[in-house]
Amino acid sequence: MTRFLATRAGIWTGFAAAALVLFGAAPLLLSGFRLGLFAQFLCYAIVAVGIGLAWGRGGMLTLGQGVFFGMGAYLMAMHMKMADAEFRNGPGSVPDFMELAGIRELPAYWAPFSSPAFTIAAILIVPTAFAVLLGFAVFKRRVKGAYFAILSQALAGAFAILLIGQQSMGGFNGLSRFRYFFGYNLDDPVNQQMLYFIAAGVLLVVVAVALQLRRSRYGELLVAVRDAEERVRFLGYDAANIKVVAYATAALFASVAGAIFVPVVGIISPASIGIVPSIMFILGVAIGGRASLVGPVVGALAVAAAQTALSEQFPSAWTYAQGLLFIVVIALLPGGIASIAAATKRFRKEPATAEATA
Amino acid sequence: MLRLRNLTCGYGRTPVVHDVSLDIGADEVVAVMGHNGAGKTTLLRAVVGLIPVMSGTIELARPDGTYETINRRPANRRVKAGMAYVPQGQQCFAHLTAGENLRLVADGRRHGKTLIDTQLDRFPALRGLLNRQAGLLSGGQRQQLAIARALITEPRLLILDEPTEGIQPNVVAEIESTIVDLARDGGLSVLLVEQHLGFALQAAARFSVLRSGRVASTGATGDGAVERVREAMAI
Amino acid sequence: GEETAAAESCVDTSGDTIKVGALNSLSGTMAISETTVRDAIYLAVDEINAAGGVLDKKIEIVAEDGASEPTVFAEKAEKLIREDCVASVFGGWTSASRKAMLPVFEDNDSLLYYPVQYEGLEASENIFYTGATTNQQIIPALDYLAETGVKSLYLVGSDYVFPRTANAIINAYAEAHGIEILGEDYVTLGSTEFSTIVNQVKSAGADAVFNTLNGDSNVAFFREYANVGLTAEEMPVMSVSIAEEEVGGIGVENIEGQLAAWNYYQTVDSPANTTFVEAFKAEYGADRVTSDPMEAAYNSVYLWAATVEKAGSFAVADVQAAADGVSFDSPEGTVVIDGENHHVTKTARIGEIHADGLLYTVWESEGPIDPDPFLDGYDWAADLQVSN
Amino acid sequence: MSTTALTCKNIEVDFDGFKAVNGVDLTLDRGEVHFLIGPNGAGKTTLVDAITGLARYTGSVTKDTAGKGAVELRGKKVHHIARAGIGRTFQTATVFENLTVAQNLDIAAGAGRSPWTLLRRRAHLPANVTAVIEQIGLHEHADTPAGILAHGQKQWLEIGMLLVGDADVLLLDEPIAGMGADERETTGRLLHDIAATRAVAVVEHDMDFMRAFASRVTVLHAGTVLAAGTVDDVSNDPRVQEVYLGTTHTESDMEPADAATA
Amino acid sequence: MDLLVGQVFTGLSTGSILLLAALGLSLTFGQMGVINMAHGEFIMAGCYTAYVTQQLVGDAGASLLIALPVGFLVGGAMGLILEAVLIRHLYHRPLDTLLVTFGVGLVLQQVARDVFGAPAVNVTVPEALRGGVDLLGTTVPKTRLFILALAVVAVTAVTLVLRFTPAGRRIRAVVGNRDLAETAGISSRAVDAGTFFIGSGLAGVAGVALTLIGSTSPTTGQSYLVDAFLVVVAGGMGRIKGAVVAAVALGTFQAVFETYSTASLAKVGVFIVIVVFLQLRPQGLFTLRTRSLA
Ligand SMILES: Nc1ncnc2c1ncn2[C@@H]1O[C@H](COP(=O)(O)OP(=O)(O)OP(=O)(O)O)[C@@H](O)[C@H]1O
Ligand SMILES: Nc1ncnc2c1ncn2[C@@H]1O[C@H](COP(=O)(O)OP(=O)(O)OP(=O)(O)O)[C@@H](O)[C@H]1O
Ligand SMILES: NC(N)=O
Ligand SMILES: [Mg+2]
Ligand SMILES: [Mg+2]
Repeated sequence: MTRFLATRAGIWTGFAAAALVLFGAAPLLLSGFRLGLFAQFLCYAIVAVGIGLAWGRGGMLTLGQGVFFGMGAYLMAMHMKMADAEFRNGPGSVPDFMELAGIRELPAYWAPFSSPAFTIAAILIVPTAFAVLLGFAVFKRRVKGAYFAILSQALAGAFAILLIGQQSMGGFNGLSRFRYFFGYNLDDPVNQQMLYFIAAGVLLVVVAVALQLRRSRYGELLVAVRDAEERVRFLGYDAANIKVVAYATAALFASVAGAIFVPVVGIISPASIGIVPSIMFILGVAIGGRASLVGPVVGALAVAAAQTALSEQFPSAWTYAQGLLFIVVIALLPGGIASIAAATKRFRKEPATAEATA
Repeated sequence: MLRLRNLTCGYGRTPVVHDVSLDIGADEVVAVMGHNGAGKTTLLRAVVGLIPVMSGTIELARPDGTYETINRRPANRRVKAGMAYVPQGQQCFAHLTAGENLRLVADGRRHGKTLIDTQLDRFPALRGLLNRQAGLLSGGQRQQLAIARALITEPRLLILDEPTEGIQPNVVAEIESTIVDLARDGGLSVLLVEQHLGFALQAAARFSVLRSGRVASTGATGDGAVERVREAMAI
Repeated sequence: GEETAAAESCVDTSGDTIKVGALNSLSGTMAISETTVRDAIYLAVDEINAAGGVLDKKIEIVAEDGASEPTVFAEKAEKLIREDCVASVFGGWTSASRKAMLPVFEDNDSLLYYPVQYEGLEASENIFYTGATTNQQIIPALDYLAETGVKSLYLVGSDYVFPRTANAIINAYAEAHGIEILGEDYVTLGSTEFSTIVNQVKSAGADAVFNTLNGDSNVAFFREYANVGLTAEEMPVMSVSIAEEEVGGIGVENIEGQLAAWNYYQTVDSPANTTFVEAFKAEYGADRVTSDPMEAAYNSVYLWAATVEKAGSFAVADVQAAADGVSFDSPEGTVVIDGENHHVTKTARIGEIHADGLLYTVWESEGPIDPDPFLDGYDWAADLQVSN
Repeated sequence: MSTTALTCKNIEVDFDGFKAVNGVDLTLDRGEVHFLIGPNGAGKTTLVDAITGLARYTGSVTKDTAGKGAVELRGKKVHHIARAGIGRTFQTATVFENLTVAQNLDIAAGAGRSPWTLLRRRAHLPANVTAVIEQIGLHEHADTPAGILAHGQKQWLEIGMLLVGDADVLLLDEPIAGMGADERETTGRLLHDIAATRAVAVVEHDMDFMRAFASRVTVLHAGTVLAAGTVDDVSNDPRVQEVYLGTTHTESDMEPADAATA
Repeated sequence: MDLLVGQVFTGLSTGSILLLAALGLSLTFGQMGVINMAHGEFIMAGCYTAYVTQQLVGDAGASLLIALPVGFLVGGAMGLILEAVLIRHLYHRPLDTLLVTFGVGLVLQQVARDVFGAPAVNVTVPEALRGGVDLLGTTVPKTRLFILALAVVAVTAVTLVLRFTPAGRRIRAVVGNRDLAETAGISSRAVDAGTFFIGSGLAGVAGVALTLIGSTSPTTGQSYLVDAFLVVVAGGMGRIKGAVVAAVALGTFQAVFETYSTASLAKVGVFIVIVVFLQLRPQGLFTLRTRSLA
């Protein structure tokens, strides 16, 4: 089975099956509300694919993906707020939340976001560039392991606090109340379904990119850096560059996910991008299996779904269940859900070999 | 001093060493030889308690000469029973100073200071390095430190895994004579794993050759031993 | 949004029960406050059910956890409306959670009853605001301070929307009334490091401090305040987010004599309040206290029930149409819904914290104040006013 | 073709006042297997660390490349020095355990690859990789994960990784540590093959191995060069015997060992 | 001038609070490499220990003195259980401990919520520690002086133990090389458990002390965690000396920055300073280098 999935035909079959589920079954089976929720989960899954690359393959525990997720989300939200303001009060007018905060003049850095093209470019470039800069600063100096983890966690905390202090970015409340997504009315169930399809499509693309990166020479190099960074240096590579690529790719994925998240969910606020949400991103990946390709996707979806189901079922005691879930899965299943298949295979094989040697 | 009976051990569920039996008498030096990957280190790790025994027994002599099975005894308590181990690869406590590396094992022993001094006389190069962090020592310095550390515990059974690796020739000679002297003067048995046939056969009274985790040959050192060992090792 | 195809309401009115949602943070940082609101909602529902229900139907609560996260509030609100088909939802605390839920209620054309004092400047068709808006809490507090001769103020607040808006109003008020603002400091929500700020407050030497800190920060602030030797006599602190619940955690010895501005205290002397406090203690234990947001939440359930009875229907449009003038004889006094802006009339009260941990009214407005969320009635606030 | 590949002049390495290497001059020529010996702590590893950019030093290290002239290496980053053609191994073999032998070599061969090549899959192994797999005797293990290779095989793989990376100065720190007699023999011959076109420096304490394979020997002691020359030159130098070889051992004492390795 | 003296003291005081919160971490994280996200909840447990003790004892002064050792035992016991049940199995997966202990932290918070209620509870400050002392023209709260003193005592004790006692040597040895320590006759099980006990116990002590200045609620503790980790990272893993300098430096920086800017920006400033600082000293202020490649 796993062998088959590694072949070219297997890969195509895998993608086809995933596409069938995402584009065929899900919209048929799920109510509008659940489909929207599923779209939100898909956004988490997109982040997870990036983390799987940076952490699972590259060994960088990126505890601060909320930062990049937040960048993409805020950049998209800025555009949508601008579009709303222009729709209501004409070009150059101030978004509603700024009026409430007593800001009467549109801040200069907001103005370009009335352009959809500029916004999309910013979503793709800003977080990636930031990740490259930060990555160079950290990896060149060989900050790694727990150091890197703690540092990126602090980054998420600092970023959330910074945003809370910016009234022109919505402060603690964040940005919400969007009406249009590139001209499409968000009230319309058809457009909501379109958003879901966008999320699903992007997820497939992102998985394909990750797959290519893993199978390429770069993918081998990344594993080499993870396992013996110093050795790679002595072969003439700049290990920092190799790590930066994975880190920036993960940042890009997170940013795109954030950008889709905003129209799907209808709000972005510092509460969705700080330390705790960042850990949640990681948990999904750990639970799914960091080193495998689809593990992070499955894990992210499973964690989000479990969270929703548990909190609906036991609104006042579900944190226990949630906490225990993390403890049990991570302590008992180091390879995540993805390792169950391997484990059962081993289990089924074992008796036979035991008999043979007995 | 030590009796291994049909010992099988390895990593995870995979056995690496199969069905090995071996005896080391009181005050005897026994050399275990074999190719890279034959399972020598694995065997020693089981004897000192770092990996579990899959089947068979490890029996250690009590001071009164009777044997007890120590299969399940934790590694640190085997040390109290008189075992000392010098692992392969010049291992030391890198974050402690060289002096602390020695004091660590002397702690709680009577005459701890004298024990340390005795070893420093044996390895004079270490004297000037006592305040240097052990992780910064050269490979050979670390290996000398490792042997000194083992000897401080006044073992009845010394287990050495390629002890001369990385050590300069004249100190190798010193170690060789130490082993021989200690065993001859009584009170020390030695289980020695060594790639250098010259060194091993000179220090040891008997040898065993491991091949793919099994005993391929045993015998006394002396005339013709070199040929027998080389023959047993040949694949 | 009336102009688009909102989802059809799925509220089921055929049985002998009617579902409503209770959406409060039961986990996360806001659980501290919001669990008390939930208790009050349950109390009101139980009482109403015991009295026969609404339109002869028993109210059934569907509870959800907002988890102190705006996105979760939005998600759960949508779930309550679309999956559970509740007739209305009670809950929310932070403005962030309200702002997150607002589009959900508007898009699905459903109703939220929001029970906490807030920064105003909002009036949605789909929300009923049963806590105070700024002219029912902050402005009376300023009036009181001005009356007692305060000429200078130092502003301390948590870094989020309510304190910032409140302070904008205070600044405008101060300018119009000749009060000097000597400093304005914000700390991160949950911060417990107040040395610097208290040192600055002390050296500034204002007549009073206006405190819009939220939650745990108050504990650290008041301890530090007392420890550098500042007292209520010397430099009183007027707080707008400290109610009976919080006094216990801060330690009454650190805060005795300080002031607060609310619409309700447990000590309010009215028959309705006596009933409310007794019922609450009977239900949840004699050591529990009642507070303003709890009372507003309790009121909100009664106001909804009364509006439904008046409309003779659970339909959102009918409830909206019937809302104007609906009143409830509440623990704080009579409250009346303003059909225009969906807020309610409220009596402003300045309270002083006493050694028993309760707040006692030292001043109250002459009767209920009409809600003015956009401060249209205050000339000095012209700069703050926004179009809705 | 005995051209100079690497020239070290007056190297000094200072660790907080302690001079681990104290004014060493050394040249490595192509075509020779140059042994670096000396007592424990003499500064051999530190000298290698300095050349490869791991330890700060004063003095100068220049790399000579035919046709390109001399390049100063001091102050360059580790990976730049590696790309200049200086390869080293460590005492404990560090190969990429999760990758196969072929993948290990492919990575080692590709330090200069373009991003575009990197982002694509490897269609087939480069010719120099296949050749080196053959040379280090691992052709049967091309698809074996390096983690399960035997100790000696890992060390050969490590040398192979330097070869495919086009290193023409190889600095090997105790490359036969832990190897059995046959493997030492094989390694020695491998080193001679390699040295035909490259400069190879070997740090070793195994005197039999040195006698069998050294073209030239430099003896370090306390951070300085104590003696240099042929095997016989240094073996007969009384100072070397005193600090290193030991006076208690005569040649005949070593006889059994000789027999074992020869 | 007053303000300046005040700020210098504030820096020291903030630093001492950070240090107290971080000291336990410098053992469990710095020495053992365990990223214990439940450390904040151990601090919280210390806070509630102070609260419960006060309920039982009544007198605030006596209860504080009792609560300090009891808090150590409570925190330590929780650490011991966590180590024995979970962490012990994860030493070879240090980054996973982060996730598992995060789950533990969630559960502990919820337990506190169910046992003590969601609202904060009050721990009364003893009469003797109320008010302030005048120092160079500014008023310094006695509670902060107490915490400063406690931090000094705790740091000194931990340093002396690690440096000069056999137990300290054993801790450092096991941390460095588990197998080697075992074969040198040291029970790494006992040492791990002991180290975790002390580290978690220090969190408990920090919790007791922090009730003097902050609130006691289920989420107390969480707020100290990230800063405490940063102190350990900036100071250099496992270096108590580094943690002291880093804590005081960060505290002072934050206090001074806050005077001229806002508290929120100060947090961001601290992060930037640390990233810049790591450019100069990637392994933290004081590091133990080794020659290994790892
Ligand atoms: N930690 C481990 N996990 C799994 N397998 C291992 C482990 N360590 C060693 N092995 C395998 O066990 C076998 C025996 O290894 P061992 O180290 O005992 O050999 P050795 O005889 O000591 O060799 P050398 O002379 O190289 O030291 C080898 O095939 C090796 O790959
Ligand atoms: N970073 C350092 N700080 C302080 N001293 C060091 C450092 N690195 C090495 N030394 C010391 O420098 C000296 C030279 O060490 P080096 O490792 O170069 O010796 P070597 O010749 O390779 O010895 P061996 O044959 O034992 O491997 C030793 O005394 C060692 O303890
Ligand atoms: N509405 C408030 N207090 O946030
Ligand atoms: Mg071995
Ligand atoms: Mg060396």
